[in-house]
Amino acid sequence: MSSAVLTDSRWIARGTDRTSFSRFLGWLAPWFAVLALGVYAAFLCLYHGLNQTNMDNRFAFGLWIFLDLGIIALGAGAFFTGFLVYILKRAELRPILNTAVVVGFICYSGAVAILMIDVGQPLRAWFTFWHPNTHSMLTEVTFCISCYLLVLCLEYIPILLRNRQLRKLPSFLVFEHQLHNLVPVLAGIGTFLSFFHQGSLGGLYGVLRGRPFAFRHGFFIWPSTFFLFILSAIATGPSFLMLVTATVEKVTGKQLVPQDVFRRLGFISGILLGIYVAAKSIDTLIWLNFTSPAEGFAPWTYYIHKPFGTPVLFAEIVLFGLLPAFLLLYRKTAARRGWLLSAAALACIGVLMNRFVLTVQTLALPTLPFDDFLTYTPSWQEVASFGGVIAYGVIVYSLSYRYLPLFAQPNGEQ
Amino acid sequence: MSRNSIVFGFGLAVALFAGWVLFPRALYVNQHQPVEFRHKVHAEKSGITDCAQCHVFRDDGEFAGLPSNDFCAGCHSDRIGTSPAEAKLVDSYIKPGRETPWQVYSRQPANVWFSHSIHVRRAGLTCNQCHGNYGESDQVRLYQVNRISGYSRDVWGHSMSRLGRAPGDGMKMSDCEDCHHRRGIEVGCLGCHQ
Amino acid sequence: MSARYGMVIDLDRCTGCGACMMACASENNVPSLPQASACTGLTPMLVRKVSNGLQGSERHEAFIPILCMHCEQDTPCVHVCPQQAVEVDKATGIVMQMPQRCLGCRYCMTACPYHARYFNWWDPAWPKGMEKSLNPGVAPRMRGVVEKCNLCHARLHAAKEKAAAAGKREIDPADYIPACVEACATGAIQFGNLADPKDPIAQESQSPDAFRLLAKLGTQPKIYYKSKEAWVRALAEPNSGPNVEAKHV
Amino acid sequence: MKVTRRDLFVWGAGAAAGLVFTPVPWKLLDDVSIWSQNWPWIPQPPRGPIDFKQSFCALCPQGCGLKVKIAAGWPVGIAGVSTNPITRGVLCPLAFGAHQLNWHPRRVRGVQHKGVPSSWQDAGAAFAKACSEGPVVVIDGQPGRSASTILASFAEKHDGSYHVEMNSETRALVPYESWTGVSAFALGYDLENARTIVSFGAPLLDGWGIPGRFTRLWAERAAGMSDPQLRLIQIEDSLSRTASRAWKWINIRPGSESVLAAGLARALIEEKLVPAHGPMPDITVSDAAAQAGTTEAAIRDLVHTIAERPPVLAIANNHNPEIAALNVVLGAVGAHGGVVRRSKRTGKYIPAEAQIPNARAVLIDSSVLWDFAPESDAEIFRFAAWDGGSQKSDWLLPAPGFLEEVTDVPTAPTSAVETYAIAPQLSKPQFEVQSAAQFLVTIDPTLPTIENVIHSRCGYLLHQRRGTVYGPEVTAVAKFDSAQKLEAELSKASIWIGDPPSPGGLRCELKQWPTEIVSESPQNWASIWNAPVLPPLVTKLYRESTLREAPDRRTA
Repeated sequence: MSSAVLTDSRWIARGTDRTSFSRFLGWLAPWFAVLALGVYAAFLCLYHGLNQTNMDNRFAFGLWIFLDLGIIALGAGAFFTGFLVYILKRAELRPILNTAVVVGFICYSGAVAILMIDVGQPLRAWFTFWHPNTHSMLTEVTFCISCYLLVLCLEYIPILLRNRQLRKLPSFLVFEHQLHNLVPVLAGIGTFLSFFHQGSLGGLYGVLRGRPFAFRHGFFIWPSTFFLFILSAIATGPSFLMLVTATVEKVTGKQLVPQDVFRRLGFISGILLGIYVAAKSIDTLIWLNFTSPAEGFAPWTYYIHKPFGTPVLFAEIVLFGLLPAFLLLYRKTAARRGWLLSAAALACIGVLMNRFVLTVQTLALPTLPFDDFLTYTPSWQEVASFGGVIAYGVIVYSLSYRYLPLFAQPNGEQ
Repeated sequence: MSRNSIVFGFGLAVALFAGWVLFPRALYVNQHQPVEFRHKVHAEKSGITDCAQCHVFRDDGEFAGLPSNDFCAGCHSDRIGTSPAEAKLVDSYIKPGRETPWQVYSRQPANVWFSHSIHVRRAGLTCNQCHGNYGESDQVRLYQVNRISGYSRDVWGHSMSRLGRAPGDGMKMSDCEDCHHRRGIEVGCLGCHQ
Repeated sequence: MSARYGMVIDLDRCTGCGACMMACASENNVPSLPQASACTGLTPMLVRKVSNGLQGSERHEAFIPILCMHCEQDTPCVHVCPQQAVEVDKATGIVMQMPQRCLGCRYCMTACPYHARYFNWWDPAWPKGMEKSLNPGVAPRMRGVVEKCNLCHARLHAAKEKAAAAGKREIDPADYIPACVEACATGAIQFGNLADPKDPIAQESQSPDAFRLLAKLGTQPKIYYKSKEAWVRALAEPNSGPNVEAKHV
Repeated sequence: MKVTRRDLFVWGAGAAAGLVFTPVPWKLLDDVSIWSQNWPWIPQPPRGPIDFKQSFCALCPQGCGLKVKIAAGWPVGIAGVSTNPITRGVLCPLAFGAHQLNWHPRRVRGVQHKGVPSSWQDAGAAFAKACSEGPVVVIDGQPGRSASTILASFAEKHDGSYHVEMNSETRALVPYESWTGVSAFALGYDLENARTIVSFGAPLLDGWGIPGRFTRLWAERAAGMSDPQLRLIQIEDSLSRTASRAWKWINIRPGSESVLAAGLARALIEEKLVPAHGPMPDITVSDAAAQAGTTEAAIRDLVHTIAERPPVLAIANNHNPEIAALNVVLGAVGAHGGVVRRSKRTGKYIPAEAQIPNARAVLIDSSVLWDFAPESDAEIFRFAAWDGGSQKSDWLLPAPGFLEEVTDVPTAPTSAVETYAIAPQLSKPQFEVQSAAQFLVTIDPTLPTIENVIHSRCGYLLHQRRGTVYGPEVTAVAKFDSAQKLEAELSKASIWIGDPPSPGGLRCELKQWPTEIVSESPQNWASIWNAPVLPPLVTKLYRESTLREAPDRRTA
């Protein structure tokens, strides 16, 4: 056992002190349990088919799609911070950069994993690359997400290689250095890809002419949701980074990044959130007054089915949009860590709520006049695999935090 | 030359050999036809010149494919030659009234709908444009079946790289599509699938 | 010349017997699985019961056969499919679903406002030996793919082959009649070529009693309905008609 | 030289790089997808030549004409025969899945004695023994077939009795038997000439009678018309399929059909809408209205609507003398567009549910509905193609399934004309099956075989020189020069149709208004779906959709 600790400690970066190996294991154990259950549930779904879920012919999308859209939105912090640091040269955000990459990597790999369970014939998923339908938003999503996941891996590797032991291998060090010089380029590519798939994830529902609740007009081939998704994602990405970092600081009881980084992130988040709320409001008004009526659907009918009343719409835009934007920008509240973080939390809830409404409420609402309002509760298999992804995230992050210099200044540059 | 590059090259070579030589042998199972049928002999001895003499069309335009045993029995109801192959046909299939379990080289899966009537009668394709000049072959070749997909080797074709194939070598969907594109014939998915 | 196959369904004639659903399932080798429910079953042709929402002697009921509407204009399911498993056939106007290409993402199902697409939640299965009763013209699907009405494509194949055997290019319309149309006891379902002005249904579809479901979506469905009863015609558009008792199918 | 760990890394890198340039990854990717498109456990249809043949459905007495798609010798699809003038290409929903019945898990696959597998020899021996010890009762569900002749003559020869189970359509005609002296099996409805039909809960559009007959008439003369040529007035306690499609639906209290019929008759007479001879019900219009849950005014109103468009025909859903009497008052019995006589037949059958006092054995033909259980402790020999479960039968004997035997198809109940057809066998039996008639012939070789009876019937038809044969072409019987030719033509699933009924061929005397109580009894199976074994595909209609109520299984 002692030897284990010994070896373990030899992997931890010098100068950083980390909790004892046994405590660390104690922290990981429950997460591994959740992950195991998730993996089992996923196996059931792959082996027996999707009859393991509670989805049906009319509720053909469920918890998983919400999960995908949600975590990919939250993961946007990764590309956006990269964009800010490398493209817009906001050096002060550097300390957050590694965390951003890891979080992004977790979110995207998790989403892709879930997608592979969600499709009925994963063995044929590659057809999308061989026989792509260029008109489909989903094609755009598939291409961008898989490419961007690659980018994230490439961004993650240098961090990985900066591990104390791995650095000992000279060739790795060289490789790491090469990759590192590549990172700005990767950031550029990542930004480009992300813009598109964040957008096309929004487009996914925006193009559904047959679902007037989701259908939106837009510019060129992209419905307005395309741009709203990009906005909301980059607006809440930084907030989520704040939350993650703050949580880690709480758990470990260390201050990891200078306070002004938080304030900076909050400011960016606030600005963008403000713009998003404005855009979203205009879009909603256009949709209520023109788009939906033109398709023969009186907008009020969307809100007669509880629990999806107008309060939901209000909450989504005002309570979890306008309010956090204000809190993040107002000098007095922005100066207070507590306010800052709760505002960030509100913003994240807001974006999740937006994704939920778009994915779930859209399917629950009737289209034919003799349809009824549907309800759906995910099966334990769906929930478990959902939990599995979250556990996976926590585990990967914990390991990275313990063994990689997430918050230390990357060396090899000043 | 550095040791590294030698070792690397060695690995490369091993992979290439395994992939191009060993893998195809491992992927396909060889099966013998139940009877050593010889097209050439039938063409010469009984003066059969047209494939459709044995591979007939039914009245409704449906293509019968391989002739059934009562068709063969037209001549081979009893032994008329000395070949062991004929003996086997007569004794173990025709006399007991069992259909000969031929393996069909160009068998397509159940989800494919192919009409010989449309291609032969209307479009005027000749048999060997798709089946090669198999009619002149002197003996039946081995039937190779893919262990994973269960398809006949003829579907992928005999060249593993699918490069420089003879006509009729390869019956994948892309082969049908190529021919259709060359002739500018548009058919949707369900034009050929069912 | 390219056809535009479609239907005109006279709802005043539909007695809701369900023969069309049976004939469809039999023709297309649709399994009937013990686990399947009204939410997870496969019913490419589905007859739904609607009413004018009133009770007692005031109550009126009608039946609406729902199948793929074969939308002509920006067909919702076609442009969403990531790998071209769905397409509108140029020659026939039939919206084709290709299960062997489908990866089962179900995006097309969320796109279809008519809920006319169905997912194979289970592998198909039949009692022992019953596979001998399956229709050779249609390949059974496998679990994890979407299927829907392909307008009895096997029958179109047969008609094509018959024409080719006779050396003809065009099929004889009498040779291509979908199973549901053939099965309808009252002749409520009429099938034909909407592009041919001489075709009876081309005229029927223009009658004042004719309507299409959710026409305002602008997808130009090729399945028309007709009824002399105003409350039935009111079912064409959402919340424009009387309060219709919801039937989740 | 020594192989270092580094060498292994490099070698692996080389191999990995090399593999990319071989077919391995790409071909595997392709083949695995192809595998997923052809999973070996997905059942596949039979491969083989396709053929279309014609026959008739013998699952119920209506005998609808079938066009059967056959692949590699197996029926794979069912459709109607539009050239059949009686069934007109229409089938009930059940028929479209009927070809799957032969593989139904509940198929009777072998002889069973008290649930234990046994053999035909034992069954034969047991039955022969029973015959020698006492009278045998033979019960038939579809009288008039050649098989029925064999069943009846066996019962007769072995001083047993021959009973017949009637479906609800025939029961509705029973009251006329005593008033006209004509068997219910010789009576029918002249629907084609009626202009107003008053249905007392009869599911006219939902499996009543020959599916292709009334539904077609209704579709052509009534559907969607505000002033239809054929007025269908449905008197029923709920909005049934028929009621929802009817020209008028009269919503009444459950079980008040007879009372309302009496009320209508009285109102008709009081309003002088019918000649005042004939019996007069005692009940007053207002009482009838009260009991039926409607008003006197409404009834008087209704009788005017009814009388507006003669000929008028009232149809009961079951044995109901008062509704029959209403027809008498309306003058519909023996009239154009009313209740007509289609054949000379006079004899009455003993109903299946009649008491069986001292029977030693009861033989139940497979045409009898499964849920029929004779009230007798005699030894029961039940022939059945499908095991409905739970019914007591000492011997369960596997009968031919759907299209598995040659049988002839007699006139359907309610038909206005006589018909005769022969249903060819289109499917080879998978098990050792025997019909009751075949079984009896093995017991008593002096009996004629089904083939013989069919021969003689064709001979009789030819001898009569009446009627016409409808097949690919239409030929008068007189045109046939031999019984063989006629039989050959009929064996191609053509149908013989007798001459249309001559009006006034039926005299009816009714002294006073009947007061007999209505007997409740099972319905015909097409309409209420209570057959113990249905084609699996019907789950589409009640479980995979909400179109129908799940069939109520009498048998668990």
